[in-house]
Amino acid sequence: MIAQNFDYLTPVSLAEAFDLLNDPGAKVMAGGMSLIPMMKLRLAAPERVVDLRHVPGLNKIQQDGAMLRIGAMTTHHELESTPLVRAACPLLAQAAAAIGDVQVRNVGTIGGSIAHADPSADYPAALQALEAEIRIAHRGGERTVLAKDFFQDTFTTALEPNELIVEISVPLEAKCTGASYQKMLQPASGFAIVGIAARVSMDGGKVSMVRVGVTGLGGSSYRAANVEALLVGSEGSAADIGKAAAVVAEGIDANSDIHASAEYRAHLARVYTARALSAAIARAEAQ
Amino acid sequence: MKKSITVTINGTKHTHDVEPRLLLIHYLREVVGLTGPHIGCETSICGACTVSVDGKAIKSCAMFAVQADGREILTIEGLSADGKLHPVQQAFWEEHGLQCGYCTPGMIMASKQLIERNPSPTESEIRHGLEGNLCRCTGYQHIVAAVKAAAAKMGA
Amino acid sequence: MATTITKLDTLVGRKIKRKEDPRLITGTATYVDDIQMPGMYHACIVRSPHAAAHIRGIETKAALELPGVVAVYTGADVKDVGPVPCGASLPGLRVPHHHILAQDRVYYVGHPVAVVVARDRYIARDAVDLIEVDFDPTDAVADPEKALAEGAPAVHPQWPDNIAFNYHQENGEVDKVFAEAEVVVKQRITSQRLIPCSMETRGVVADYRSGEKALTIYSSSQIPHLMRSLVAGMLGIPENKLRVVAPEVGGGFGCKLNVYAEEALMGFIAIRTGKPVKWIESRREHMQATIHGRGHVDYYEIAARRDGVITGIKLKLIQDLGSYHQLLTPVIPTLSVLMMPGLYRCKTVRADIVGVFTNCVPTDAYRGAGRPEATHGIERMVDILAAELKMDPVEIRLKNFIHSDEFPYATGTGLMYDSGDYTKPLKTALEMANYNELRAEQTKARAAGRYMGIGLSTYGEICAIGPSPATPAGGWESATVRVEPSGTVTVLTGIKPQGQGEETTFSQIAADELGVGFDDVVVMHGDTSVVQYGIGTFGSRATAIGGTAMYLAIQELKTKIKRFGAMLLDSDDVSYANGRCTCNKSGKSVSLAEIAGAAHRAMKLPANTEPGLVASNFWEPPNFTFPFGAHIVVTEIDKDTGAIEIRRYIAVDDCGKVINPLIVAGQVQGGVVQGLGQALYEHGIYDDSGQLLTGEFMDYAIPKASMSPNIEMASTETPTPVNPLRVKGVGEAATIGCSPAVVNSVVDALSPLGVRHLDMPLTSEKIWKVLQGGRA
Amino acid sequence: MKIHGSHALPAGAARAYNLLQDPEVLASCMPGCEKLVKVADGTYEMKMKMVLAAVSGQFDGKVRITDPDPPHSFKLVVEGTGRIGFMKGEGLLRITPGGEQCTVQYDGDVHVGGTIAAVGQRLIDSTSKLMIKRFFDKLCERAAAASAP
Repeated sequence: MIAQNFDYLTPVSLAEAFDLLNDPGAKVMAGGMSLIPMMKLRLAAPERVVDLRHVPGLNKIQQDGAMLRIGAMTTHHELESTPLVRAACPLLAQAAAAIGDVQVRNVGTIGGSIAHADPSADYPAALQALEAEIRIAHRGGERTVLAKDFFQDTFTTALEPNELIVEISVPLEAKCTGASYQKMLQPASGFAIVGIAARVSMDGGKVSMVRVGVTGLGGSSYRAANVEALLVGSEGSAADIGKAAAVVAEGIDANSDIHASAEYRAHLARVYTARALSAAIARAEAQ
Repeated sequence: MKKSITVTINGTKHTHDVEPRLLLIHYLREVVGLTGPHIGCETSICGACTVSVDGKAIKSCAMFAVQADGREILTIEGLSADGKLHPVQQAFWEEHGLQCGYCTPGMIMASKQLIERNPSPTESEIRHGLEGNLCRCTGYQHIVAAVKAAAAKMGA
Repeated sequence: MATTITKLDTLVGRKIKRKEDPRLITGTATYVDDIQMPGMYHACIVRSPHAAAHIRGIETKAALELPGVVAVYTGADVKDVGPVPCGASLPGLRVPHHHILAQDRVYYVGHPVAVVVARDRYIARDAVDLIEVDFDPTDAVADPEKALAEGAPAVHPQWPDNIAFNYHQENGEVDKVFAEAEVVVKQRITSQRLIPCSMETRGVVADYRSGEKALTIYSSSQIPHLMRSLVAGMLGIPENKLRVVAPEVGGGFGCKLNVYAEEALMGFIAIRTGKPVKWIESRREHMQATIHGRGHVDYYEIAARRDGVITGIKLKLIQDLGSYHQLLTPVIPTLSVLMMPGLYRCKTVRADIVGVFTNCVPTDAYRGAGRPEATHGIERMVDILAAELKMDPVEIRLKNFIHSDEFPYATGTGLMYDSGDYTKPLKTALEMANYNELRAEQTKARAAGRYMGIGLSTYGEICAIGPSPATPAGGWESATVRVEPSGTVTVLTGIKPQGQGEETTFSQIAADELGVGFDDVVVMHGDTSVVQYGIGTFGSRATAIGGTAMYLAIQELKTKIKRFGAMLLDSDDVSYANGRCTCNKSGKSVSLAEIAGAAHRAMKLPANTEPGLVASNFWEPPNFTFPFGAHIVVTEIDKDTGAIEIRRYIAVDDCGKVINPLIVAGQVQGGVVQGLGQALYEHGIYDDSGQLLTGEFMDYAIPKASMSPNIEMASTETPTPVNPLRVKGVGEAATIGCSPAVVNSVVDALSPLGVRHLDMPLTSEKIWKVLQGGRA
Repeated sequence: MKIHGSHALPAGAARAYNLLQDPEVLASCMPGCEKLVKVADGTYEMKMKMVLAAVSGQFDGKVRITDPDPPHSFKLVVEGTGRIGFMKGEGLLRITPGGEQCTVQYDGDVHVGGTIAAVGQRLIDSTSKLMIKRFFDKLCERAAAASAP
């Protein structure tokens, strides 16, 4: 319940934040929704906490051509409720709405969540399916990493200790595209046992584009390219979906814990992939 | 080591020097003396500690007091003005939406946020909207009824 | 001329808003952690991370050197404090000496090893990390059946068989009945370990006044008076120098019907340091170190005739006790045995309990305490028998119910059921459910390949615990009722509510009886220096026994009121109603306030009458009460995932006379959802090495609003003859009725697959495995 | 918790076996290992610091190698105790030769206790796998580097 002592630092610019992050004992805090409980359980004991709350410009949501640019400090609640996000990238809004509970969504941020890279978090599935670009800044420069390269393993991302996520960019959904995030949640914590994000474009009765992102199944989120390859070009019938969804867990070393065995998780991944694809196709066709 | 913070709580400004690790819930309960919000867990699941910060319901056991510097906080104690109960409080009373009362301050604060964002919630929306608040006594049915009744009253 | 105020309505039986609520909804109630005292210290407990280990040494120096740390105490410091009490006395019971801090060994994860006392709770927590305990882990056993196996690690080395007690009870010619039975069904049924999870964890504040040698303990407790007696004994201080206060209690469900190490430990610290000290249990400590519930492995056998009449019941009950006996640990399974025939006429019964030590936290009373396990067992077995005989579960129950004209009914387990009409709630529930239509719908659903289930339980329970000879600590309850000089009424009750609302129900009864306003009554409880000795709140006893004590005290008081009234009215023929004493001849009357004033001013007294208006009653109930009811649950299973949907939940309860329907509804709804937690989600899981894997709300799932059904409710009222209020009790009823109804429903849904039984919790994965053709 | 799996190593069986017995190699491959000191034949004392996202913890532990059957198999026992809990892993490692390469198969049990067991249930499996993967990735690097001319 009680964290170890630490210094609390509130940089007011990115430059200042980078200065503070040079210290190996420093830990960045965005919303703190993952960090603070771990500090209270003393699983985490940073000497310095660098709170990004006062760094300006990190919580904007703006449309930029065909992309939606989302500041890293944007809260889950802002993402689930902002009309622009709901209209232009409903998948992200759905994934945001699936996280934790209202109080957590009011404080937790997308940048903090993805930097933490919990293997059961909701965003990664959506960001994989959206082929999101993650803009990462460091002193004197920045780089952009694709979601598939960003999420590397359990709690492991492409982020270096002295880097900060500043922005996540996702495409505006094109016409005739539908998306769905479907999740079996663990009843105690609300984390995903598996979560599947699907985006499908329909063109002339055929699946012209499909993206599937998976969370909760393995050590890291991933894009199920094998599912996509089987479905694209098909009519997106129930049989097509079933055939494609059947391969979602192939080659994945599924997690196992007291809440779900590896076998059950892999099965749920197939079921929820089919469900997410069906819902996404129905939405695409409704347009 | 200590930081000076200034927080407006239930309309009154408070300034204190606090350790950065002091949780907002402990600050409210032990420094300011507002024991309405409770502590029921350490993993921000139960929601007994829910208060409003800058108009948003948050779990005050998952925020350090230093993070509240410069912000406005509303606790259960600040909800009723001039001895008049807030409609959500009134509805919890009338619908028997509480038994032991331990989760109640947090439940009421979360319900208030729910109604503010969705003035006429369905039963399912209420049940999902309160997933950040555990109650072990009521089975939630009377809580759902209370939120519905309060929403009707606040919308009237 | 005085205005005559006539009280038109009675309050009993009406939905009255609770008088507890204004303080609770405004955040102004005082729970233990809300208590602040000048100079108060905070304690933090060092607990064992091992299920079994020797303690080779404890290094406390670094902790003591931390600024702000006042003291560190270990087992050696407290070895003279008396053991944590076990209130049970079964023949041959093995009782390990339960020190308040571990001595040379630890026996479960969470076992207290040392305590840090510091200026504030943050420093105390820091100091815990500075204490080095040198543990030498040994083999542990966490499963009661494994503990009984040859060569299992001994939890207590002096008892290598891990058996704490054996208990046998038998009635009728069991062997003969089973030998001659037309049909016998057998099943192993478990009731898994549950963690009570009151939203307020436990907490203790102790305050010692050395000048008076007087100790006050504030504890979140259901039994302040029993705690006073027991903790005074542990600490070796006179009972009248210990005051126990249970302030607002944030839920108990049985886990606060106990005396724990921490109460004595805080008392010890307060005496040693001369300062007030506070300890508040963290949620993780609650999971690890507060009692768990259930923990049964039951082997049932039922003998029956082909027409469905049950002729014999056999039960072998393996009770996972954990490593120690808490207050009632060994008693709980004996309650299961008492209740094993359920609502059925069968008197030929045999039960064998083996109480088993494991390297886990002790089990003890948790909502229902022994009766949910028994009801789950018999209600499952009746369904299994019905399936074997291809009978409808309703039909087989109706065939075996004790008839309404057979009460009082002596059971084969030694109980005397007070009153009942078991078909009434069942028929009500069937009508509400539209049972025949549901079965027709189910037939269609099955044809379409869907898994829809209809399950019911008809349950009974032992409430109003209980007559003193049948309880470990006295089963009576007390009340003092005072009419203050101004005419307001104060009730001091020996019970200790934790959310059940007795300030309201008792006020309803008192206001009706004395003809005063609801708001004119104040009900006080939970402070041993204010309230006469009492027993406490548990076993659905508060209103039936505590309410009766109050009712009887009021009757005595009314006699005295009338004596003063007669004197004031100068009449020998008066009656008392609606808060006034009236001369039956002249029609003149005086108010209660006038009488109270006169009784206290005492200018003149009636013959042989003392001043004042106070009466006390200690009521010894002649019997338990036996509420009953019927629950029907409609489920549907998601074929793809195994997830269970509760489509409908119907609960019809009969708890005797209803004082406040709003409160009864709340008890039923809360009880159902707690039962549902056991049926579907909750399980306190220990791994083979005795690590508790469900150590936080992150992993132990108590139902959330979105996981809880809307409950369709009705009541039938079959009054009890046991007490003058005719109330039976309702606190545990719905929890007891729920889990078998849910499991029966799910088993019914899966019966086309040949499923006969499933153990709780019915997780999605377990159901999915069944659907895959594997066994769960 | 049961663990099992296999990893390919760019080394012949005999060399792989020796690499796996070399305390210096083990120290450099075990994630977070800060110190590994031989205290007896086949027994080493270890200090390690686990850092995983925000989680960090110091562990004092022991590594034991028993039942050696070179170059085929041996048993590896790793124990660690720290503020945030303790762990004990026990496994049989079997080396199957395949020319220039070999395959290391492991089969064992991991027991976790203390805070990490009580609050980290859903993460123990994926974290253990990550740690094992990191170990073998490093070992592969070492094997490749050592075999380079």
